[in-house]
Amino acid sequence: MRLDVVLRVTTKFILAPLLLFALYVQFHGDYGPGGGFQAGVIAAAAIILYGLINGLAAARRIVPDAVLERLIPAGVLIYALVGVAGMFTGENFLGYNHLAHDAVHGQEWGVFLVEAGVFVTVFSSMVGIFYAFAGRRRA
Amino acid sequence: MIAAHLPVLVVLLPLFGGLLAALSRHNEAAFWIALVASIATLAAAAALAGQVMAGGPISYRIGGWDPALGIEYRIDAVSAPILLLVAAMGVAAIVYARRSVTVEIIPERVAWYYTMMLICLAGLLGMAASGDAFNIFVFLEISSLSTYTLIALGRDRRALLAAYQYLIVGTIGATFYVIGVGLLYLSTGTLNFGLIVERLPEITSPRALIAAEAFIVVGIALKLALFPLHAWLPNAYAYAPSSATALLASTATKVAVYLLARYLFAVFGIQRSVGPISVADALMALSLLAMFAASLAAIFQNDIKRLLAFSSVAQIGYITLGLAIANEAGVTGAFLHIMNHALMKGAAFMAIGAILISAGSSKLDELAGIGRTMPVAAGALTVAGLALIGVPGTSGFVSKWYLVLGAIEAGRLWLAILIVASSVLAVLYVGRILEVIWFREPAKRSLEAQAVPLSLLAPTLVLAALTIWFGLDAGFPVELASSAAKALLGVSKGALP
Amino acid sequence: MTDALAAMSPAYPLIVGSLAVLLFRRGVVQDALALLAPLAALALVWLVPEGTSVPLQWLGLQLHPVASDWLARLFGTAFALAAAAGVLFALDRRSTMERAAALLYAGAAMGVAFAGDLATLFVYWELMAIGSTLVVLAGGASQAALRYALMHVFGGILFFAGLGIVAAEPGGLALRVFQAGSPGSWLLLAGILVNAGAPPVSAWVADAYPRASWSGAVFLSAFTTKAAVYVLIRLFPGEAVLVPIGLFMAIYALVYALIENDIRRMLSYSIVGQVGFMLVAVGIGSEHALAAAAAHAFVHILYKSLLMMAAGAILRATGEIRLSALGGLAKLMPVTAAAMVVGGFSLAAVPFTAGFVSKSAIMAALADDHAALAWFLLTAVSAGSFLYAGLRLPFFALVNGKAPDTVAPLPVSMKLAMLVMAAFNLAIGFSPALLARLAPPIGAVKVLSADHILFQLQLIVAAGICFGVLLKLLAPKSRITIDFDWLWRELPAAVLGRLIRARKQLQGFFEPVLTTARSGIGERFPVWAVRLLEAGNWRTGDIALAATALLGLALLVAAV
Amino acid sequence: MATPRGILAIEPRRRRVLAIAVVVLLVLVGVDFFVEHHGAFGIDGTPGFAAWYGFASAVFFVALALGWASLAAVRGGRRDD
Repeated sequence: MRLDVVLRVTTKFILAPLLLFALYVQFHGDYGPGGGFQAGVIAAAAIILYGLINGLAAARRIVPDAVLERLIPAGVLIYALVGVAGMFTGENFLGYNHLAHDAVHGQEWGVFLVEAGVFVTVFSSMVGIFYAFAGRRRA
Repeated sequence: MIAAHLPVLVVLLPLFGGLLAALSRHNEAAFWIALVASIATLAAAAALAGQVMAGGPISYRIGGWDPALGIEYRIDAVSAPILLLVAAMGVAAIVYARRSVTVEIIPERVAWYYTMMLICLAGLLGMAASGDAFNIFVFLEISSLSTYTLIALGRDRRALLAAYQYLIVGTIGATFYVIGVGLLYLSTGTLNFGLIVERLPEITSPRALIAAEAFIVVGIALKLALFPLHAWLPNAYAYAPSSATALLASTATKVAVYLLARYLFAVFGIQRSVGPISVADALMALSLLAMFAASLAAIFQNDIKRLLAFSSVAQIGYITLGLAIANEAGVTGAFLHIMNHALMKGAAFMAIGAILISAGSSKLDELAGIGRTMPVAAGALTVAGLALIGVPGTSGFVSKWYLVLGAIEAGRLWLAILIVASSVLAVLYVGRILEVIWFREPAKRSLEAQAVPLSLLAPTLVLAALTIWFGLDAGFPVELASSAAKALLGVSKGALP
Repeated sequence: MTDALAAMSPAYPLIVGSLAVLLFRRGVVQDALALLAPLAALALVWLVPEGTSVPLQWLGLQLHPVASDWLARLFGTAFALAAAAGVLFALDRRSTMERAAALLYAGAAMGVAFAGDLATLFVYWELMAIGSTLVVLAGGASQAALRYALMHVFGGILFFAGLGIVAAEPGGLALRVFQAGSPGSWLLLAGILVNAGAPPVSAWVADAYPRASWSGAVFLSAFTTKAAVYVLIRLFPGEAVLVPIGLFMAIYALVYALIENDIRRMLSYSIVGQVGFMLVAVGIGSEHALAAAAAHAFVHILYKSLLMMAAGAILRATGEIRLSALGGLAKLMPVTAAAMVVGGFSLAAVPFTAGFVSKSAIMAALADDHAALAWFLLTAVSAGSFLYAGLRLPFFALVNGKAPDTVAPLPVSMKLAMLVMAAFNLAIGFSPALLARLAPPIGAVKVLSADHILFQLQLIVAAGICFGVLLKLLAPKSRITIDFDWLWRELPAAVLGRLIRARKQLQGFFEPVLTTARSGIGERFPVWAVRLLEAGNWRTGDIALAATALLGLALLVAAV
Repeated sequence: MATPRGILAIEPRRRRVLAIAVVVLLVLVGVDFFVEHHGAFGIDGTPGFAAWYGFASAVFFVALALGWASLAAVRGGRRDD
């Protein structure tokens, strides 16, 4: 499909807004529908689309397997570390009240960081699944 | 600061260990991370057990949220021994894994293997630590998913099939469980164990509750391989990598049994009649079936790993029988057997794993006379086998002693006789192994078997030694088990201690 | 200090020694440990104060791991000496497994001697079975080891069943005197008698012991049967049924020993016979008789170890143990020959050997009790014993026949062990007071009196004349004589063969019926039977179906 | 002089040893008459009892053993040796 001009050009136009939209969904998750999970899927969709058009190898150049396999646990690690951070501020695990100057801001920060972790893991998992399926040779 | 957070640390430590091991992507590093994490987990579990024995139940609120809204972790006399057991077996399995994975796992996947072991540990520990029905489901899934991966990493091609079957069956079990939890939430409006128990008396129509019980019990029964829902287990254990088998056989089903005990004793009430029969009677019937049918099946196995797997199904029957007897001695026996069986079956699977690695087979007819060339591994297998029979001087005797005591105290002499009778079947299947490995002229494979490294045998020997030790000096496990039994049978019936 | 000692069973050094042996490589350290363990045990036998140790709580049972009195000390001394001499004798044998097993075996026997309650006794009893099986196994005869193990498992089950029943009696687990009357005590007695080599299972001794290695048989000859005698003295003194059993064993063993060709097999039969003497004395049950039985057990351990050592030395040096293939060894192996003669004479109760002292004690006890039948029979057996142990064995092995050109030289340790044991036999023979100190109640018998010595000399010389006349008839022949082990070695095969033949005949008859049945309903059931047995090969759908069915059943039942 | 056959075919050296043994036994029996006996059953206290009883029982047991050996002999080896 690499030779299909229409697809290639359109894709170039779509990719950037797609990633931007992912960030919007990510950051707007506090106020409207959205959050790390949805944002991760959208961002992954961008990479997957790129891979579909330009081939798996091209996608792998952007997000190599080694990075991917580190990103999956890294996201969970962010989530868990934020929880542990609560413990260091004198709260229980996953307690965010003391992360900022007051409880409301603390919760906001906590959830924001946690969502970032979710984003990373969901994104990398989705791309990973795509790689796994696309990488399969016919037996 | 650490002491206060122990209930959650015991789950977080293996979780972080798993994440770091995955991040490292380096086999050697992953092992050391896994080792450190599992030892730290064991320390945390031991500290928790100490705190609980000294000061009673510990409650921990995740994020500081009230149990009505958030998740509560609750460690009490029932869960503390389970945490200790799982953490200890985790250390043993990981030490054992160091050498066994070099033979059994493709090198690129070794780091993943450690990750999955740790995640599985985290899931199992979470199931025991959490006091929230839905949170338990999450951990159930975490442990199950990692278990499927662990089994599928086995080199035998049949491992994939076994993992796939377990995946489907496990998912059915988890689905049943979560449906049951949903119904429970519907009737009580909460997911917290303590609150559920508090609100149970207010419920006027128990229909939904009975359905919840059916779903939850059958769901858990699938996970703990209660006869006749055990069929996924033999292949899963037989084809998984040795260290995974040792870990799963000694922890996964045990945690499920713990969960069953929790629900039956604290939430639903085990003596309650459902229609014409009581829950306890139904459980007892299935347990007896498991003890006899699975032992019988074990007698006809040729692969020692499968033989031991069938024996596990039978031994789980003993444990659930102890729960079904439902008096203090019986439940003590059940909890004792949870711990003792974990030790002996861990030792047995590790020993046969060592033999499999060295001689290249776990088939009974190919291992004739292996005792001559691998006396240490065969010795550990013998000790574990004797404990499976329940020979005096091994831990298996102590737990069966309490089970028989419980049966007699319940006024059911026939049950005591059946327990002893089923041991005779164990004599047969263990006797087959012993006869072949010690008394036959060495077969070709046996003669070619090479010495196995000490790090492979060390955990095996430790577990075998503990099996003997707890058979001679049963004070410590009996104390743990009897306080668990007292807590379950509880001061206030039907309420969590 | 004394408290700490009171809780130290003399079994511990031996068991610890057994484990320690496993930890060290073959070498000086291991040798030293193996020799030290029985000596430490011997010291403990005498250091542990008399009386019962503080009870230990286990599973709600009151256990007394250590209880010491003169009887325990007597057996403990014998066991420790046998273990020490055995290790010394076997110093040269390259088998760590046998050494560790032998020490474990000796430790278990020691534990039996010092057990203060039935449960402790049983644990050591089973440990003894394990240790001895491993010793047999170390000889390489795995089939014989398996038969031996099964026999002891059988005895252990009988013992355990009896233990379970008597534990419910008022006496609980306390060591006490039983009357063979209730099922519990019968089972207990049967379990002990299996280990004592009583009929109808007496053949296990001669089946297993001769198949051990040249050193293993020395250990085996010392412990199991004597521990059984000890337990009988403790639990069943004066049990009348023991007298006929003991007499039977004495005669049975004599008959087989007279015609046996394999030296160690002959000695194994002789063990059964001598245990028969002890059983008769236990059955008589007077204080004097019990002490005589104990003393005889002690002495028996001394001379039977010595004989087994001599036999082992011959086997090691010539690679041959059949009398018919041996001869003329006296000149080539003087120490071994001397050991064999001293041991054989001691067995045959020639005056001025240890055997004379203890056998006189037994006969005196029988006479005191006016047990005429037992006395006359055992006197006759004594004369017969001299035939095989004092004459036939040394004559055909050491004197008669063509000597081999060369024999492998024996290490000093083996000779030393034989000399030490021979010295013990002679020392007690010349000074019966030594034995009376161990078993005080036999002190009253004046052993070395003129009429006693004269009596025994006449008996021996008369038997010797008989041997001289009938020499040709007693010449060793290679043959196999049917024994009790036919019951478990041939009978099952014969019965099975018969059954298989019968089944084939029946098959011809029933075949048409069966085919019809199989094509009909028979098809379905086996499928399910196989499925239950081969659960691992269920289809996933079947498991799901089973789960759903169970769920449905639960819901249905609940809804009713 | 006809050579004796069968079991009585005694070579000279054995004959000499036997003769010595018989003499020793006779001496012992003789001495037995001058020793105080403590027989418990009557007959066992009589002088020379041990001599004839010992000989008789030795012969008896040899006969018993050989008889049993010819009766219970097993042909061939054992099934599982």
